[in-house]
Amino acid sequence: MSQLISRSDLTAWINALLAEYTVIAPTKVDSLALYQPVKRADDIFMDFGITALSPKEWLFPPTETLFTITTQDGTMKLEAPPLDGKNLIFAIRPCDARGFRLLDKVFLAPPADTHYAQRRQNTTLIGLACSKALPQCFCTSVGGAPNDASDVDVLLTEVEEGYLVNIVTEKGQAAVAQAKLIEKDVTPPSPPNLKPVSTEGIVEATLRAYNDDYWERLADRCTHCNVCAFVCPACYCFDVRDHINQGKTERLRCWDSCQAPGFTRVAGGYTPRPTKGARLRQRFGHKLLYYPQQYGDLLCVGCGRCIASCPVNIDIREVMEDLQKLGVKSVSARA
Amino acid sequence: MARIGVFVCHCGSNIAGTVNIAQVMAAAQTMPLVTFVADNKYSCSEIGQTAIREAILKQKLERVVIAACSPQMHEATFRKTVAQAGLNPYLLEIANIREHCSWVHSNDKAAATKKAIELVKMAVAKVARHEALFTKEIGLTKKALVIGGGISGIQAALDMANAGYPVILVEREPTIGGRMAQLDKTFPTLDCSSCILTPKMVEVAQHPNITLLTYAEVKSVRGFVGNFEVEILQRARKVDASKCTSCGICWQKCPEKIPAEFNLGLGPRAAIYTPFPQAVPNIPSIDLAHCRYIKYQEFVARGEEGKKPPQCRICERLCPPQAIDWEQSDQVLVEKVGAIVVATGYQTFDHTRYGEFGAGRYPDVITGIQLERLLSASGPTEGEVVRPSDGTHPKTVVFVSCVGSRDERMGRAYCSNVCCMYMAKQAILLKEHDPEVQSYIFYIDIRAGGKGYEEFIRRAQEEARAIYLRGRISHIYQDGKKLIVRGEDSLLGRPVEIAADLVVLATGIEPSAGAKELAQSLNISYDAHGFMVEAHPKLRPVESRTEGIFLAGTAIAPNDIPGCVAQGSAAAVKALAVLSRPSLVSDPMVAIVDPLRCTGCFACQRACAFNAIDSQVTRDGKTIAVVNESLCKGCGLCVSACRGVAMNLKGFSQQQLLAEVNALWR
Amino acid sequence: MNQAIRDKAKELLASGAVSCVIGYDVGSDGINARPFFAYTEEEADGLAFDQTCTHNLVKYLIDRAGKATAIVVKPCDARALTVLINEKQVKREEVFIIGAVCHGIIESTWGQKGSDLQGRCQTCTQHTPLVYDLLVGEPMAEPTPKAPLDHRAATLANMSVAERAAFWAEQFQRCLRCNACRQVCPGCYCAECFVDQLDPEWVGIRIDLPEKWLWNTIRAFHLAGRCVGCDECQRVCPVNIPLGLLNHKLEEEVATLFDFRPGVKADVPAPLETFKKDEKLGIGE
Amino acid sequence: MSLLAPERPITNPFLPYLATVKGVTQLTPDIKLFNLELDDPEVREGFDYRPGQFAFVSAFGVGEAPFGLVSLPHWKAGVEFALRRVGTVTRALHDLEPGAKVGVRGPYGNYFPLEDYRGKNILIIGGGIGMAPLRPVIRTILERRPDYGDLTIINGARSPQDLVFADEFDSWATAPRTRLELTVDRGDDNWSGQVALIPSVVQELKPSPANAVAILCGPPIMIKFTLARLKELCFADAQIVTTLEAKMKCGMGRCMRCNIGDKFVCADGPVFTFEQISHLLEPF
Amino acid sequence: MALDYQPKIVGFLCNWCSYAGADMAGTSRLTYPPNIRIIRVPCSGRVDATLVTKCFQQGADAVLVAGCHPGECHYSEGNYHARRRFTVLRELLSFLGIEKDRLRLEWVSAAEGKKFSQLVSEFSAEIAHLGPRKDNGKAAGGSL
Repeated sequence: MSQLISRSDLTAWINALLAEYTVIAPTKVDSLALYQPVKRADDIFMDFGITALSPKEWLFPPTETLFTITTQDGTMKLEAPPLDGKNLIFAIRPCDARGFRLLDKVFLAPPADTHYAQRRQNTTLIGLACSKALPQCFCTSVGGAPNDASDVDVLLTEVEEGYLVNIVTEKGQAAVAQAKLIEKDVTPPSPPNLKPVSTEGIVEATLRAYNDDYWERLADRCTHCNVCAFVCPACYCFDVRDHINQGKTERLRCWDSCQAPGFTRVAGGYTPRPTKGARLRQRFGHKLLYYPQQYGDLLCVGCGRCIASCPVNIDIREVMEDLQKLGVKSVSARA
Repeated sequence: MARIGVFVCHCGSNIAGTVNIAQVMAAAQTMPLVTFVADNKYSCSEIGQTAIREAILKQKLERVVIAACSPQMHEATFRKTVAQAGLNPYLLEIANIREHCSWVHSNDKAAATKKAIELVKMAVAKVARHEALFTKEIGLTKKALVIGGGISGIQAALDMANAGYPVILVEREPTIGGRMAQLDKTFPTLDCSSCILTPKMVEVAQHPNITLLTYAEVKSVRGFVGNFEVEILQRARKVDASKCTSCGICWQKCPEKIPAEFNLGLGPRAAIYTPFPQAVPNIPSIDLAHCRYIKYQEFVARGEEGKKPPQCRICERLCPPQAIDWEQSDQVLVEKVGAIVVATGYQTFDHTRYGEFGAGRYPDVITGIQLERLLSASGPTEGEVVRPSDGTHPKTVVFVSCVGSRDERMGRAYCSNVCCMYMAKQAILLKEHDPEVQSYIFYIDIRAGGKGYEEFIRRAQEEARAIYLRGRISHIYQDGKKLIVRGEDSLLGRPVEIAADLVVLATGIEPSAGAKELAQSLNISYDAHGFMVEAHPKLRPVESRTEGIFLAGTAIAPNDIPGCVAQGSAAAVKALAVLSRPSLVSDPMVAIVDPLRCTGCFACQRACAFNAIDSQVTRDGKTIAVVNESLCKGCGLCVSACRGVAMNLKGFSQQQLLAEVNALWR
Repeated sequence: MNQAIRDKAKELLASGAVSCVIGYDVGSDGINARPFFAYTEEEADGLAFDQTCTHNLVKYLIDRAGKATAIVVKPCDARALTVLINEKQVKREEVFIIGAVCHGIIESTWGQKGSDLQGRCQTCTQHTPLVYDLLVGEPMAEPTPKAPLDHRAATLANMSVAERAAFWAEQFQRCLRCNACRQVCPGCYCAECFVDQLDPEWVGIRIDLPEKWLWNTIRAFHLAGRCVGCDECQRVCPVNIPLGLLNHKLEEEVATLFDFRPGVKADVPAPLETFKKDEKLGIGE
Repeated sequence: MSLLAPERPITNPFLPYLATVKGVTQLTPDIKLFNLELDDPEVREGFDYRPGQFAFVSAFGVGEAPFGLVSLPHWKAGVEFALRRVGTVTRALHDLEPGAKVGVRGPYGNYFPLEDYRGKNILIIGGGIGMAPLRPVIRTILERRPDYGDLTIINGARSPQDLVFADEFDSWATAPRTRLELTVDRGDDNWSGQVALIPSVVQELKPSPANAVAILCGPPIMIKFTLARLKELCFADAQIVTTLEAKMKCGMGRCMRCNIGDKFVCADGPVFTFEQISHLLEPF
Repeated sequence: MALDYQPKIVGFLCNWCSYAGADMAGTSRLTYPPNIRIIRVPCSGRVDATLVTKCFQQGADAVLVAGCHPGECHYSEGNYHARRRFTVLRELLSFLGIEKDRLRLEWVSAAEGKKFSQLVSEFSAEIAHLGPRKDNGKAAGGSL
């Protein structure tokens, strides 16, 4: 027996959730699907393949005030802003949810990042299993699955009668408290088939390729547009700087990209990663080597956003394939 | 690097009467990096300056803001003040709380105080980003160039030469003397023009400090004050000046006769000629466009069929010292000078543009300058005034004023300044030449503002019995031997018609041909008519906006002889003030390139009006911009042109201006 | 066409006339073209040109300064190349230009083939590049200019100021400040973009509307009189901000005010690098 | 999910300790030594660190940047940093006067394993501001002089005025079994010492690799050529230690700026032997 | 429109003409509203678009750029460049939702103290009439 919610009950449930949570759900903005806070269940756009951006911004916002700096009567005070309120990300794809698992390892490792940790704690993830695969999808090759429930609090799977509701965690249990669920014997649809990509030995292959000219060749066409980093659910490069405006001074953490030319430039002008190739190596090195060495997993969830949005078609699947071949034979035609 | 001191000036009650000084001081105390705040009754007074100096030393101030009157008043004063206390004079910023605040907001003291606080805040933010700047000493060439050998240029050249400085005088024509040499007498004294001019011309020629280059033109000027490099084109005379004795055989025997420019076509000259007998230098030149031998050579060079023109070469054969030199060619001379006086003079308006005056069809409609030549004893008629058409003596002469002056139709809104006076002079001279002559002078207004000028007009009316008619001429046409002049007497409000023997058009003054092009190569500005623009019409009337280049005479605007001479002397003094300095001091507020940011797109170079951007190749082979600090005037146009903020302007840097903007909101 | 490009590329590489040919090959979706750098004759066989070759490749030439390079350009790209040559970022003598006659580029996304021409191509008046060393494809008659450059501009022009402000606030709000627009823009080649500069710090670090607004405004301004309308910025924007609209608006302004089209003539200053004394522009009068 | 439910309130790892500028000493025309006192007495007492470690210093309103700690905690005389005025943060810090508030976040990173070097001959090579983080190394060795073998210090800078810690040179040079070699790229009228680049001084001096450790810090170009000279003298990569400088935004191995390959300067370093990193360093 | 609305205007004045013109207004005691904050620049051509746009971003209600009359630029050409630059910038800002009237380029000579005071008075009134900015680019309370 499975638990099921009908389409109309789903709407009612979401409207009930809105009283308790800030509900962040896919919406249609111009021609894009984006996760945005919604006011009504009707604002939600369910017919999305994948959103243009991952929902990572709701746990790791593009701009985060780490603390404000105020001076009163000659005394300086540093205060972090309160992060109250409960968030619920609705219809998060399993791959995007997996992105949070990868971010957790970074931001929750001691010393835990308070901002991320508080948001994480206050956020419930309602997953939505994928019923079809897009050409860029390859989650199954990097440890995920279209119907993977392991990183969400509740997983919804669309069926003819409505949505199967798989409650995974206590948080999920709390979220479905107000949902009208019915017990029914429904066979879950089989997940779509994805073309597998080999990741075998990729960590070693990437290490081997460290000083290979492969990176410069690959970088020939790379424009360092940073799009890959900004759409990625798992990228987390950031910058920290102060900002003064209207008398308010605050220390901010903002998204950044390792592809930006000045990313590593130190005061005085020296840049340790001066070439496009060195920066591209950093990107793939981080995903396929450094992060795995630090935390175990590949820093990729297989959502394929970087593949679809790369203006010059740098395809991480091709890169992995090339790296595996490197040392075996020269790979250059594709780079 | 911080420690900013703020000094708020009361300026008696000028500021303190409107702005609450105590509030401004209290606010300044809280501004970032401000470590000391004080007020002064009068900051510019010796007591005030001493207080500032003492505070700098005692408080170890590193930057100073003085909230007082406009920087245009006392920035220079206070720079000296802080320098005396050992600070770099450029680590000072003035907050203008008088002209821009207390004086204009005296009706709202609270708002004025608030504004004064913000102005101080902006100045504090700016001064925090000031950098110490240093002037540089630059050597100079102690030699002057005068362009134009008319009376203005002659005067300037002589004054500088007499002061002991070498001068190069460049004149386009084969002789110096300019327009004044064409005149018969000068108003209002009726001195003989050449009698007073010729000695000066000779003095130029003989002066040990003057290098005279006639038949020569300035082709290009590069460099900057103290260090100009000039290219001068010396046109070939085809006569060896070192051999020529000015005996005159050549021009007497030359078979080719052409209307003489100097006499405005009223008489002939030869193809080898000097413009007039007193020419300086008195070396003839061969007019290549008309010389028969040159034409022959060209014919042969073209290889055309047909009858060959005669070879001529009479001058060559007859020249006693064998001075004719066919091989002589144009030469480009390069000279270094420290200052330049531009005195390129004028030409007269082309009256043929006036259809109603016959558009040049009537030979007896002549210009004022043509009449000068007829009046001149050394002119084509040896001083006999005759009609060009039939050689008879005119009895009724009509003068028409403002031909090409004060006439917007012709694009000449300005007054040519001298016409009223020379018409009066010519009426007097005509009467002297022939008591039967009756002059009619059509005028719009009589402009006679000079010393003795009004009396001179009176003399024309009373002694020479010239009849002044106020009004414009509508039409001139030939009727038999007479020229019928139709106009209106606007005082009586009725039409006038005069049957004249001779009509004299008082053609207006316009800049010499080529003046615009010269101004462009000198990088000095000129107005819509081509007159050179003064650095300031009142206070810097003989300086161009380019340092080291000075102006004199009718190149600036129509002027009479005393005015031109005065300007020539004035320009000379200004030039001497440059030349007499041991060295020049550069303004440190110039542009500077950040070589790491420059991509070498050279938008700065395209924008720069002073050729101050050069290129240089960096160690890694990149071609980037570099500022020639000597040429840079500090306008900052290049800074705005630079998208990548590689270009900056010392003293008004992007950081400084941005700090001011941000201070308004931070 | 493909063969002509490949033959020339091989010839140039074989003779050593160039060390690299920058063109297009087929991307990982098997549908859409992507930029391709051929260094060997063998690699040159991968070169191809079709109606998915949307990328403006000329920016790659800046990195190849000092190295002789051949490049495949569409007519719009050729104009961008002229801009770069005028601005001394590329030396004409270092580039062999393979000009491709262009029938317009198809609007398509990765993994999907589109069918309609891109908006910019619908108003394009140039099928044949204005500058090339070798022309590939059959030259064809140039269509008459179709105004306006961007039909969206008229819609905006008809809005009230407040509506326009709201429109752009909504668009810019999505901006991630990823700078992709800049990275692909052939006109953006500053060593250190003003937005990245810490001193002076023009734009704060916040990824907030005021910063996004300033960034997008100044970037558009910096391209005024220089942008050839290749729309790469708009194509790569991950959140679909209609950046081309801003550029086309300024393109039209510059054409109207100064009678200037960027990249048409060599050796002319951009309109904001020069002036005419007597022009009447409706400001400061 | 234990990570999500911490037992005690976690403190914001980006929050610096407030500190007061106690002293500012101009070391060279563009380097100032800052002496800071941490405001909270408890924090001050507990702020422990070793030679080689670094901390972030905040100029509030501008930002923070990492700098090597150049003092030693047992001096109980405040926390010291030598800062060269080169970027926005250091410019703002240079503008500060005693009494001003700054932030200190740290200490971070590993340190020179001076315990392991006991009994060894130590060669210390510092160029310009690169000498700053080596000061606590030198001072530690001098404080425990009998524990170590010969100490050779090569300190170089662009010009005589650019040599940092000049007022300590006498005490270094006069210590037992210690040799101080000062060198500059360009001398001036008052300079009677060597005018040579550091690599040439090393070449000249020919230090023996036997039972030795070489510690170097300086600009990349100096490191590159000095390394080459040391290798010619048969120093093994494992015998050569350096402390690296990199742009950093966190100090916790997260911002992905300081890593060189898989080595994080902030977390795995800043002290490395060349054995650990030589395969990752292109500039060297 | 609230009468107490006080617009904030930033004025970039060239040192040679307009700044001196503003001084002249002061010397002549010609009053004008206290809304303008004057920044001295060497030339109107020095004022780059980024600075002006930055003013708007920071919350300026209007920006005045003033320089020498055409043909009278101390540096001969700077104001011509400014004329082109701000014509284009004004079009761009208008397209983005900032009224054209909020950016003015004016020629004020050193002698035109009266013109300057009238200009500021009129401009302030005009901007006060327009009311607060409607776009969201300005940082002042810029909505997120």
